[in-house]
Amino acid sequence: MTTEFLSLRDAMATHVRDGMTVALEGFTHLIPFAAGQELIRQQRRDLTLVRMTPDLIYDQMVGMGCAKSLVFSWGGNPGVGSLHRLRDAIEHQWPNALTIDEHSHAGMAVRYSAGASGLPFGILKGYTGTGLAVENRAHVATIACPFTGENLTALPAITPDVTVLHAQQADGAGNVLLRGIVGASREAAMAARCLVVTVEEVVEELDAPMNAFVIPAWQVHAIAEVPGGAYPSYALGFYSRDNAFYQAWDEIARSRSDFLAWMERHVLGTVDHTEFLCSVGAAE
Amino acid sequence: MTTEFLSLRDAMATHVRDGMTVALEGFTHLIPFAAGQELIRQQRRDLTLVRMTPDLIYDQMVGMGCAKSLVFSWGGNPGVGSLHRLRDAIEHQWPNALTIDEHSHAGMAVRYSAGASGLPFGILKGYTGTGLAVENRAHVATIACPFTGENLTALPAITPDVTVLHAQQADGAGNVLLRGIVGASREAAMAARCLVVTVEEVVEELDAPMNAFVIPAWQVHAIAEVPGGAYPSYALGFYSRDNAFYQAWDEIARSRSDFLAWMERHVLGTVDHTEFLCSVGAAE
Amino acid sequence: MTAPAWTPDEMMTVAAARRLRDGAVCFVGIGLPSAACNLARMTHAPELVLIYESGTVGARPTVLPLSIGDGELAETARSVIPLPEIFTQYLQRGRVDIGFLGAAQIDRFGNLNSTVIGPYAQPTVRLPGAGGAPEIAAHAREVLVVMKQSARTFVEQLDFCTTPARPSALITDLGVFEPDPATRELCLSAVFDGVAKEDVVAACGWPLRIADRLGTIAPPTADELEILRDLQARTRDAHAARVRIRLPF
Amino acid sequence: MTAPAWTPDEMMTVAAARRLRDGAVCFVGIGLPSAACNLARMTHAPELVLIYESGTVGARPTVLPLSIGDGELAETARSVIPLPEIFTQYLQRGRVDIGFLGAAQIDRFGNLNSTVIGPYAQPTVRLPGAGGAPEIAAHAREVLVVMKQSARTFVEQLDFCTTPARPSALITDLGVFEPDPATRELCLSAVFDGVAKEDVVAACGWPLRIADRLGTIAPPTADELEILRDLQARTRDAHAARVRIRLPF
Repeated sequence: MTTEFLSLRDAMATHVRDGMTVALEGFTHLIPFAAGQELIRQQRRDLTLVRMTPDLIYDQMVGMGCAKSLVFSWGGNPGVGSLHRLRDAIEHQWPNALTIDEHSHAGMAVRYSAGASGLPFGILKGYTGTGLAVENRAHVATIACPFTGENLTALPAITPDVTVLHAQQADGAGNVLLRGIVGASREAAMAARCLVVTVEEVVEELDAPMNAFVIPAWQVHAIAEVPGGAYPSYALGFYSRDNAFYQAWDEIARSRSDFLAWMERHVLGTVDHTEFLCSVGAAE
Repeated sequence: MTTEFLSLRDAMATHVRDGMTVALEGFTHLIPFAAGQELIRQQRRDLTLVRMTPDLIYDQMVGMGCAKSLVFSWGGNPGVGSLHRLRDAIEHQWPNALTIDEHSHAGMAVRYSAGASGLPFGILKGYTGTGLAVENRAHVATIACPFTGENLTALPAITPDVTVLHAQQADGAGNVLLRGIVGASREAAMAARCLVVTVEEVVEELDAPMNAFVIPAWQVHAIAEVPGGAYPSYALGFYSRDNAFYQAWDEIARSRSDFLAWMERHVLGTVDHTEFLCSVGAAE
Repeated sequence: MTAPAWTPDEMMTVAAARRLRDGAVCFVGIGLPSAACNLARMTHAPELVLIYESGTVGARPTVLPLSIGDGELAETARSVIPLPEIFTQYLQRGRVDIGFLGAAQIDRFGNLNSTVIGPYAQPTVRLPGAGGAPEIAAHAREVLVVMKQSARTFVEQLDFCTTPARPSALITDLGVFEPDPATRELCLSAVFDGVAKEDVVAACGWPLRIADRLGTIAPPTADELEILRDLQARTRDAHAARVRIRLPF
Repeated sequence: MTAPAWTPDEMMTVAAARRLRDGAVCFVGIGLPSAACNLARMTHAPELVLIYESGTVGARPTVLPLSIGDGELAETARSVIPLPEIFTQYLQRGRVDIGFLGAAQIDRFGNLNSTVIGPYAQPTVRLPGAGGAPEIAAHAREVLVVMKQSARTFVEQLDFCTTPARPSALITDLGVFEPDPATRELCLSAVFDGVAKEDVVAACGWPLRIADRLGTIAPPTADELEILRDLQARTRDAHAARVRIRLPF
């Protein structure tokens, strides 16, 4: 497989289709916002969205009607409060009903790791006595250790149709470097049938120490160079998390009308991520 | 827990006792030879030795009668041929009978990972149709996926009483840096009840990039500074693998008498690793 | 009587920080737990090891992170590892001494709800959910809970049990609860300086039992207050600044 | 007839190398597989991706490693990752195109023994064992086997089945075997230039079937031979040198 270098628009249009299971991963750091907003522009529908922390990007995608289902483990605005659009979808089915497949962080990590390992399920100690085990019987089972008899929890693997990551660098061959907090990004990448990566920059040679987190080119279906592509989350070494924006989002997303107006103006009303960044005053 | 900085002799005498399950890990790279040879000098007995690749160090320990049992997945002299002492123990019970618990590399990796994760077992696709599954029933079981019904193989966790690693650096607080090929060293370290590390050097500040393999001090029971401690394997950035010595070992270990004479002269006849290195002509 | 020179939130943070012994390995949630852990690290427990679930081990932030994975955490950490290893090799393996949790509801045994108010399928309020909490409670050697007290959130019956927990202490904005050794029910063991036990009882939704020897928690020292307020001020400043990205084209 | 200007080992290595298409992801064993893969990389397949089980992904060694984890592999690799990930995230996940194996015994279907000669509990010869072979055979999309041929090692019945395998080709020092599409039995499909099929039959412990249209493998080209011999010479020199460690005290 040869990695294709595409525009963000083409990368999303080529690889993400209505009805797919899609994971835009990145734990707080390197969240692929530009890719998610491009999916909103392309009006994708009926997606099963997978992320440990839906964060603002899935709040936007859910609020704009891209998702029919959500697989997640913590759905808040970190350090701020609720994700109002996610709440509205679950509490009032607006703009549409949303099925949820809910886990703990440890559970999501196990599910991604199982998918990345080519196993149908993974195991952990946990879930005993939790409401999750009661409410999510389709995705939580008990399994006994064949050696000790101890009961453990089994969870089914996640294997997204497409995983989208944002990373600091790619080289011309398509090798990708992630640096800093990686969350479960590597597992989400290896679990996926198709991997698309947006990067801050394409360089001659990766600035990668020997044991760095490098995804080899032959695992990467497409790369799009999108500077600022993780904003308002961050890309270590490039820009910081816009914590002020995360705080401001609470007001923006609180009402349906304010949310729609903001999305119209800054996402649907811009042609690409550079215009988006200028439009929200995040570019200089 | 505070990391103790000890001489190699004291580190081994304090933490490794007869009858224990001990893993001296390091896959080709960073094999803790000095520690193993110190255990020979201290005449440890009845150890259950765990290593993916027994390599020359367990050939020496088995040949000197330290082990009652061996857990492993590939017992040759890489690129050269047999481990003659290991063969002699299995084929002729010399110097004593040796129980074996044998796996594939993938199986050992799963067993260490399970131990490192606090799980009683781990799973993989494999072993089906292999003689290992037939001959090692105590440590190989079949388990069905509760979601798909697919049969997988379950293997029990390994949790050594003591894992010994060799690493490039420790800092004064006891944090340890491994660089280069790490094999299953980190999993063996996290699986162990007690972790002892020999290092090439103790430094003020680790030369560690952000996502380096660092074992935090509070996981490390004891550190001994032993320059050349991985010889005749290697420590990337310090010295290369002595492939000529690995080739020479084939002749040294072929007969019991030559082996014993060599061990008498170079290991039992030296007080520490520095003397050993001088004695085999590996120091300058 | 003059108003105290500190807020209940500050007292709660200080009381929580004091329970952290130096050298302990702490699994830190965002918000008040993070403030308490860093206050402890900056006062009596300089060698406190902070693990954030994002993958930062041994973080020493100078400002409090807003999210669990701010760059500040990565840049000051001893190492930054994949999140799955945090949950398997550190937490589940039993390498964490203290887990620090909050929640939207708590019951008299310390079980926690951070998932929904109302029925799960049709919630009146959808809360963020579990995050790391269930496994932190299951695997840390000791669990501390910090929660502002109210009869609405300290309940007879949880709407949903996100996290079965048996905390060694519950620190509220009024005092400290500890489990009865026999029944494991949380009982009021100490009140903050200036708080009447009747106020604590009134702000608890279950019939609160009170320890025979009710203690009083000393007010924040000048040092504690100054360090906490400096930390909070630095944090506010850091998070107020908008980010500007220099685009290459 | 003059003696050929190459050895059977060289011919075997060249024939194996030719089967590796550029860009394929190869899980490489030590010894002849490693020589063949690197020869391919240095000739017709510059973008061949070599994965060694030690954790080196995309290694481009200039000399052949003696062990599976020589420093040369780490220093020339695209990345160096923990060994468990090699076996889970790469091999078991199905990311490997070609697995390359050798063994001490092979049967007519390609099953391999690298564990014992004689009974497992009381072997006459204890061999190194499985290493990565069983899972390479199970998970790589295609398996190649290279083994010197002899009636003693190409057997009716394995002493021990280390690795159930169905190779797409078996390359020996005499020719190439490929599976019958219906029965999966390995049949002689081609001989090396100058080898008589009777010699191949004589050096096989099972009644060898021969393909209807028996091919002939072209001898090594001057290029192939020169590059292989240079590689082997560099390798011999590199491994002959003893290591001296400069002690700090």
